[in-house]
Amino acid sequence: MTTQSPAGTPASSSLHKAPHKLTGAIVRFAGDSGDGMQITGSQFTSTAALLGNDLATFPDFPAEIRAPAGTLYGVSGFQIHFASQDVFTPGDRPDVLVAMNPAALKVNLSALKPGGLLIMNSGAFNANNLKKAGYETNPIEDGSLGGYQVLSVDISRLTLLAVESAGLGTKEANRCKNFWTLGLMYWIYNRPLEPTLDWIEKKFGKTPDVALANSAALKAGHSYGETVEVSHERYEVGAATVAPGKYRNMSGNIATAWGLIAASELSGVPLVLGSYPITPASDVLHELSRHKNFGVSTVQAEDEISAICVAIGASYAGKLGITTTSGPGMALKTEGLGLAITTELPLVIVNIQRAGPSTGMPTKTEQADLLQAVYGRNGEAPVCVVAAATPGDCFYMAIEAARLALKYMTPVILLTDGYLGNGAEPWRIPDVSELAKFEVHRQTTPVEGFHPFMRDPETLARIWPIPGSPGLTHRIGGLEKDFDSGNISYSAKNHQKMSETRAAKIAGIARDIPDLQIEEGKDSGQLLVLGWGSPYGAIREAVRRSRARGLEVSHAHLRYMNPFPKNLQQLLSRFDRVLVPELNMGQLVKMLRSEFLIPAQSFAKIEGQPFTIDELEERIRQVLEA
Amino acid sequence: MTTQSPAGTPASSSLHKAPHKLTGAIVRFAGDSGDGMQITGSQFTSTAALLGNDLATFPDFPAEIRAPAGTLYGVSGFQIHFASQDVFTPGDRPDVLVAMNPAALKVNLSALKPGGLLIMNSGAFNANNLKKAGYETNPIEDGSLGGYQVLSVDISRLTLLAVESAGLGTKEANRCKNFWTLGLMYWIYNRPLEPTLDWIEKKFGKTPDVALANSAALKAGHSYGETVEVSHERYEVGAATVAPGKYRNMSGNIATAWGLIAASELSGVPLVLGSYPITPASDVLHELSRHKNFGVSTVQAEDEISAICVAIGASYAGKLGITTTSGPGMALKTEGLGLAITTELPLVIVNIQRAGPSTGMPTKTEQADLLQAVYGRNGEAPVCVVAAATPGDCFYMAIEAARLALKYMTPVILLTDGYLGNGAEPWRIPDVSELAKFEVHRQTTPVEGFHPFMRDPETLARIWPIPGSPGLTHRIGGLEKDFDSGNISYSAKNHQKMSETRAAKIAGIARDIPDLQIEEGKDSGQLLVLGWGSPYGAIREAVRRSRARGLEVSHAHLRYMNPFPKNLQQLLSRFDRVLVPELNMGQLVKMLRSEFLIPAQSFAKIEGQPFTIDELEERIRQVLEA
Amino acid sequence: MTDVIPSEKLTRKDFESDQDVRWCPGCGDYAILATVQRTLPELGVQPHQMVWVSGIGCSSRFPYYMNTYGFHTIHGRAPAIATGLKVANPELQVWVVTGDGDGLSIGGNHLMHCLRRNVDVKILMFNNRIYGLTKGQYSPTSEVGKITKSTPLGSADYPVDPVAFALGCNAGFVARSIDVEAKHLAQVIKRAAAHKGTTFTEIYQNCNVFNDGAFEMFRAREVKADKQLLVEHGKPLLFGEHRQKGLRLNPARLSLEVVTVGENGITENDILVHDETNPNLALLLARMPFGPFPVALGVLYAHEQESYDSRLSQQLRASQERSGRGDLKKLLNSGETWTV
Amino acid sequence: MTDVIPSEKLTRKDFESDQDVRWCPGCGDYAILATVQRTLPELGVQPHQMVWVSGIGCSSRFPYYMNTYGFHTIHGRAPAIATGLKVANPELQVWVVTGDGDGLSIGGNHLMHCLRRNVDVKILMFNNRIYGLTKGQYSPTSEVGKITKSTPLGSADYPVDPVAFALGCNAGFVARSIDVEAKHLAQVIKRAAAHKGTTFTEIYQNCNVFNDGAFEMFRAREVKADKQLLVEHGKPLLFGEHRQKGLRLNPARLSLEVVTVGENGITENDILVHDETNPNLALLLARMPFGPFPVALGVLYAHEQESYDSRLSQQLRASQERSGRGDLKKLLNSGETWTV
Ligand SMILES: Cc1ncc(C[n+]2csc(CCOP(=O)(O)OP(=O)(O)O)c2C)c(N)n1
Ligand SMILES: Cc1ncc(C[n+]2csc(CCOP(=O)(O)OP(=O)(O)O)c2C)c(N)n1
Ligand code: SF4
Ligand code: SF4
Ligand SMILES: [Mg+2]
Ligand SMILES: [Mg+2]
Repeated sequence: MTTQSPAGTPASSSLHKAPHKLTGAIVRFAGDSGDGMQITGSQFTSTAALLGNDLATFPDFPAEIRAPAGTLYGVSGFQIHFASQDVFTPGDRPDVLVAMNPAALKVNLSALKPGGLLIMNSGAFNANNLKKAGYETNPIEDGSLGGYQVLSVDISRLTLLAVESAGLGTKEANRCKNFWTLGLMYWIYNRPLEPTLDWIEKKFGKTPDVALANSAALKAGHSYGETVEVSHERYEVGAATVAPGKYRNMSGNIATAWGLIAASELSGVPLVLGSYPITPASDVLHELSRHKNFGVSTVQAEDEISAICVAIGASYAGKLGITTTSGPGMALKTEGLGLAITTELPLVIVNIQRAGPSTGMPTKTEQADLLQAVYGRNGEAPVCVVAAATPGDCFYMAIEAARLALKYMTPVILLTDGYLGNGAEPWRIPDVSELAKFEVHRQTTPVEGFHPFMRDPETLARIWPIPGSPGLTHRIGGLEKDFDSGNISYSAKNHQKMSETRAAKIAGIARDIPDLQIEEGKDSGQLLVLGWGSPYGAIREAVRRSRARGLEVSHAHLRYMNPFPKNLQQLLSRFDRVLVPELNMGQLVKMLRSEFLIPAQSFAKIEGQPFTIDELEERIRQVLEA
Repeated sequence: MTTQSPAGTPASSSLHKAPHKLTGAIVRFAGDSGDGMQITGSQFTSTAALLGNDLATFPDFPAEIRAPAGTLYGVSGFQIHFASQDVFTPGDRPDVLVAMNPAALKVNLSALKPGGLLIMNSGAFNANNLKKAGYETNPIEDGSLGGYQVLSVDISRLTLLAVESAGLGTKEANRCKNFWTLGLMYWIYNRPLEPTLDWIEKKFGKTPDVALANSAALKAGHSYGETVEVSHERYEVGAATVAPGKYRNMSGNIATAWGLIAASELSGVPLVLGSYPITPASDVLHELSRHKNFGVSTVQAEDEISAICVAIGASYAGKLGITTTSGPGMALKTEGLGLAITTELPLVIVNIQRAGPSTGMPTKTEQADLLQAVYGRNGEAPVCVVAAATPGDCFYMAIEAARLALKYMTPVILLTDGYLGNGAEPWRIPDVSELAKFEVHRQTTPVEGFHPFMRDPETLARIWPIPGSPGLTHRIGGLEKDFDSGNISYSAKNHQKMSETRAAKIAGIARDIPDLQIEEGKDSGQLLVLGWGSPYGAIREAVRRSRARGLEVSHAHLRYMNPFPKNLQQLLSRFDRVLVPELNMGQLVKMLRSEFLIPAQSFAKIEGQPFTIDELEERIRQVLEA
Repeated sequence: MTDVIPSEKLTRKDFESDQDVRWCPGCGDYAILATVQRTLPELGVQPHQMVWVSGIGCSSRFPYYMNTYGFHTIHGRAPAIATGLKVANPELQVWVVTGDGDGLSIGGNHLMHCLRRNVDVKILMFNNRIYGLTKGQYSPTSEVGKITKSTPLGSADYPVDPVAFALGCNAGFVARSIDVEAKHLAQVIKRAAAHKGTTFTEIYQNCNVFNDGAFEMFRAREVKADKQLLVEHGKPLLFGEHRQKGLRLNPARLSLEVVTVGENGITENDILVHDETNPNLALLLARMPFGPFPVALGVLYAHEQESYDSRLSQQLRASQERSGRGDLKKLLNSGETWTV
Repeated sequence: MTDVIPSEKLTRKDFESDQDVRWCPGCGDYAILATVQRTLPELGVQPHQMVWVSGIGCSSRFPYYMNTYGFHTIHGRAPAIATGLKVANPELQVWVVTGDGDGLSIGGNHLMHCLRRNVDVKILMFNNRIYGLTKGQYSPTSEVGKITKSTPLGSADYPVDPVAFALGCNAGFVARSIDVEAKHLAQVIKRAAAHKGTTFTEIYQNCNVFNDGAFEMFRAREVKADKQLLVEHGKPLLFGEHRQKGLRLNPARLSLEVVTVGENGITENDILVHDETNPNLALLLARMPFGPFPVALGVLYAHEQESYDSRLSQQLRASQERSGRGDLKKLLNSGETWTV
């Protein structure tokens, strides 16, 4: 991304008089955990959404719950990328950085674009805070910020003045400075205050003085822009032409929870969630717990082993068992998953991946659990694995996971990650009638020649006899079972047959899933960038830009990791080279190489951070030049 | 295997007058769990060993502890293959089958070679037992055994007569019939009674009447052969030319336990075992518990999670932590293993694989945990994996696992399986001085610029600071650590660096392990059969026979599964085709294909049973003809 | 082929599966199985309304022999799976069979949480003080110094008492019986079945192969009268050949003591009367050291409280009454939205 | 650079690591850390002879702040790792810091087995009745009906009392204190350090972010005199402003009751005297329902027995004395062999 304009991508090379038209801009708000940056960011987001911008956001919390004020590890950030054209990622480097204190500057400055706009709350740049942030001298004064457009304002003081009338204590009054800042940003990007003013009313209605103060701060920040105090350029980012429809902002974890609820509604099978809190998965548990009126039962289990066992018990009882977790929690589900596989019970395991190994970096994102999902159990234990590509996609892949689990009587692992789970995007609300219902056969009446491992000849799914039904009493368990009676069997030939049947059942799912489509570019050529999971947006944008540069590259994105879509091999064969970007050390690429014997190249990044579009574009160029 | 002789492989095509010389024979003893077949088998084995035969044995227990008498699932078997030439497996189909009751006949008859010798205890073929075994009519009388040489004797009655003098109760007296049978077998194979008589003295010295009875039964069975009552051929199997030295019979589980003890002696680092009982791994726990005078501490933990944690705690304290398990137990160690990997502590995890998935078939063998060992954890969690090829080899690979764990400060997974663990072979006792000592650096004195993740620049192993040492206090844990200080770090670049370092450390082990050797055949050619683990003997014999038939095939056997020996790729490249036989659904073959992009073919068998030589020979032929 | 039989017509046969029983000849498990199958018909619950859940162990083979719904799960996890089952369908009568290893060694945590949550499942723990299926290692209930394959020099652990443990976990129903005491065991099982909430029943079971005679000191015919204290709610805690011995509280030492009625002026009035609703008494009875004291058998503690599963279903009903049956369209369109 | 300082010269500083403490401002954990660091110098144990082991949770961050050996392990497993550590080197003084979630939810089983085995480790459980690190879900010690993110309609679980649980697991040392009661906590910690065998100490800790004021009903200045019963061995169980209230045993109901000395003829002689060696009393004290009763603080139970680790090392010594130091050559050549 190259730009002359400090605050975004110019709509045309030649700059007009203010407000400058921009096709898009990337803004990052950074401050202390206590500074309310997440609120500021989400308000800026709602307004952008209402103005019809396409956008993507990325919140970045500190690992600590409430880190001491002013410390580097206490810095909280929120980045938004909004534009009048398609947006696929929150963007690499911000055009504008708002730093509410020295620590926020220290942590984020390196990200800011050269020549970018830097807004600082000079009021917070006192000796104490500078020391906590490890600054010898005050960067506002020592000239070290030469490379940027600097706008340094004593936001603290101006906020206190602005809210005086509301008569809050200094502590509360001080809290309003994020709205002052938001007001200034609204002026710079020429946005209306009303949506936020309304929100403040709703939110703080019960405490009128706080509401008053926040509104006052917002307006003050805005008029600060107006007034002579600063003669700064203004920018305008027009509406994007996105598919018409009703939209909402959607985070991956909420989308996952809602997708599961939708699956329950579409199948008529009630959900039972067994889960144990863990970052970044807890929000799915929280969200599902709020919807008991959908017949959703949620059990906060004593640990992850119990959580998956609760889900397994529920599935045996005829409900849809769900369990959600991450990292170490997934490791603990290994044995239970094996039981669900051999007893062939429907189950959805959601793994919101985080940086490992072991406890790793709980608040950072990673895609390093793919091989574990596919291979990580004792014995031959085949399981279906699907993965979501964007926050909103979590909704659809959660439905898909449930559909396959119920149709094939098998556990299905849904892989998302911290970036998807916490990240959000504008999401077109589907018309419920668009969502296909799916048939589920719960056996509740006697069957001719019944035994618990009778199978559907086509799907190979075993029968699902529901406890409580007369005529269907039976026993299942973790020991190998006889193919023809379901009784315990140690027979050699039978074990071979059952192992092959379990494998064939999962492999057969390939017939039931969509072919892999090309997301960007032609369906053959010099290079296919094959991704999976959260890098979707970055890859797509990078491929777009590369194509704009005339490179012959395409993008396809896997949502079905096991089994693969049946056209995958054929699609791969149409490209000279295949590049596989993953936030791990190369896992999908291993599967592709062993399955298809093609020299797929890995672009592995394991920094706990998403790919930047720049580094992907760069790698695409290298591969094509090689 | 083709033979005219009912009782073994003739030494020459033309048969001589009795005793016939045979190059080898395969005998299977089968009876009720209560019939003492395991003792019979092991006595026959010791005698064969003393006579200098090369041999291999395979005990086959029922899954139930004490299944009701006479039932099919209560049948216990013991097969021995002894010869005057190299023996690599217990053999496919026995030349002689001893069936102590109808159930034993029912379960084992199909294995007996056409025309083989069938010895039955007619006394046990009563209505009740026939019914339990599911025989409508008595096979001894209904002529259904036409295809075999039948020797049906009322062993029960003859035993009672023989031991009368000892004055035991009928129940005890009856117990002696296995020695009567053994006596008869000794006569048939022309073997001395003394070794067994001595053993009886030692074993039953305390109960003279029992000792007397058993000896009487043994002699009676033998003289039964002598006497006119039967005019049956006798056979002789001469001594094999095996490497000179002192030998003992060695089972895989004992070998593993002793190997670990040896490693402790060679390194000077005491062992602490944390383990939880599980079939077929428990015997390693039992054996190690018997050798506390080697400074071995054993803790029977409350579960497998605790077991590995006990070992991890011990390793942190400066001892060598060990944990042993199988199947579901291995699944439960997943999270703990991740912690040991990220804290870089030395640890040996022994997985005596059994048939899965889940509980599976606990008493049956399988090799289906390889991909779990290599990939089965959350996050990028590289670990070293080694595998033993024969029961005796478990001793050396256990030492190797410990050596690498201590040298590289990493967990090492040693894979064996139920077939190796319970199976036994004659084992040349190494001269202790042959075993290389290995240096271990336990840091107990202050170090310049100390931090817990200081590394040896060559091995990348981190320092091992021992709690209790002044000047080395430090904290470690499961969160990502800073490369330069060992403190908690969420830095992006640092995570990449640490992930690469952990990977490079394990990859670097390749420099420290022997190149892969050819076991049989030339080091290039049309076909390489690349095996790992317990199929060693079967593959080697099958390749031998195929070569004898003039086929251009070689055998190599992997003992290092991760990292691979550094010459592997180059060795593979010297063969037109590669065939990989595994007791799973194709796991090593997946690793080879993705690593080297070669079209290695899989010969996968998942019956809970070892490969037969015949089926391997057959497959080799097919592959070469294809 | 349906198995609905008028309850009063249910017989033992209706609860017997077609699988042949595979325990060692002489195993105490046979006696328990027989008593259970004889007792269930009296509960008026159809076989198809019952689920038997177990972990892994000889004892955990139990469900295979019951002609009901059954789940032979994984080692130690039965209480967790039973919790999911019961939450998913509170109509089912859910039983858990576990062993001293399955329930107290690997499964101790799930047992604790099942008990404290008060999930309405009936737990039977077959305590043979050994690991049977894995051929004889000591268990958390084995006595100190136990010599087994894994402890040739004797175990160094102090055991835990299952009943004392269950009480420490706030169990609402705690009982004890013996494999061969068919009548007593049947009564206890009926009490457990009738109790709403988690019930924990320890059954001393003889493993005649790996721990034979573990309980003979009070299980044997000759000694049982003197060594077994059969507690009954509202009845004095008397035992012995002629019920001449009894338990008395020593208030000073805050402990129980064995006294003989008729000896130095002791009358029945001095004897403690069993109150199964008193947790403190239950604890004292549970922790009486055997030898000086007899072993307490029967329902030691019973206190009904609303069960976890019933509270959860109550929440589901309540939230539907409050906000109405969930409506997917409403959900998707809730909160801030905008139209393009 | 060695850190051996004459014990009498050890100061708080010697136990402070260079890492800055990252709990929320106002968290009760700060108070506990301060008290621990102030108390340790008095134990006469060098920092390098000490290991602090923890699981995962806010509380489990503790070891990072101690200038000793430390291991921040995985969730719930600290007692198991501490067991291996202590068995491997009994010379070390091993401490475990855990939370109500780490120790009683996921880690309940290891806690139980550590306690019953009586491994010589000192366990401190910071009980804030909430999951702090994961931002506020209810824990096994949260009251019924607790409204949290995961239980918007209130939790359906009955809590477990850590101390009652520990006693049910046969713990040999059980105590209770409060984060802000520095003097009391220091005494308890010293007692725990001196006790040979597993010690279990529950410390009520205020999570001012997710469960603020959870213990104010007895932790607050104004009420503490009336609501805290500070037990001391051999002293009568008195409490209240003027120590006028006390506990008496009601033998009939076999339970405790609160009485006032001086009222209807009650004298100090009627008041129970604390006997920390009496497990029955400990149980009654642990289970007193708060409200009608005060909360019992201090050493509720203490009974020394040989520890697991010392029994094991004893076995090692014994077997070497019996059969001599192991000889590899002998081992390999033992049993049946033959020469070719
Ligand atoms: C995860 C796991 N670990 C270990 C085992 C091996 N195992 C099976 S049963 C058992 C103990 C059984 O003891 P108990 O529960 O007392 O049952 P019993 O056989 O005595 O009736 C063990 C350790 C297993 N099956 N799974
Ligand atoms: C295996 C695993 N599951 C879940 C988590 C997430 N987690 C971290 S701490 C915690 C609970 C902490 O509660 P508590 O032990 O009471 O400590 P506190 O934060 O309240 O001090 C959980 C669920 C984890 N780190 N590992
Ligand atoms: S081993 Fe013991 S418990 Fe198991 S079946 Fe045999 S006798 Fe019963
Ligand atoms: S969340 Fe609670 S327990 Fe955790 S540090 Fe903050 S205040 Fe303390
Ligand atoms: Mg048992
Ligand atoms: Mg807590």
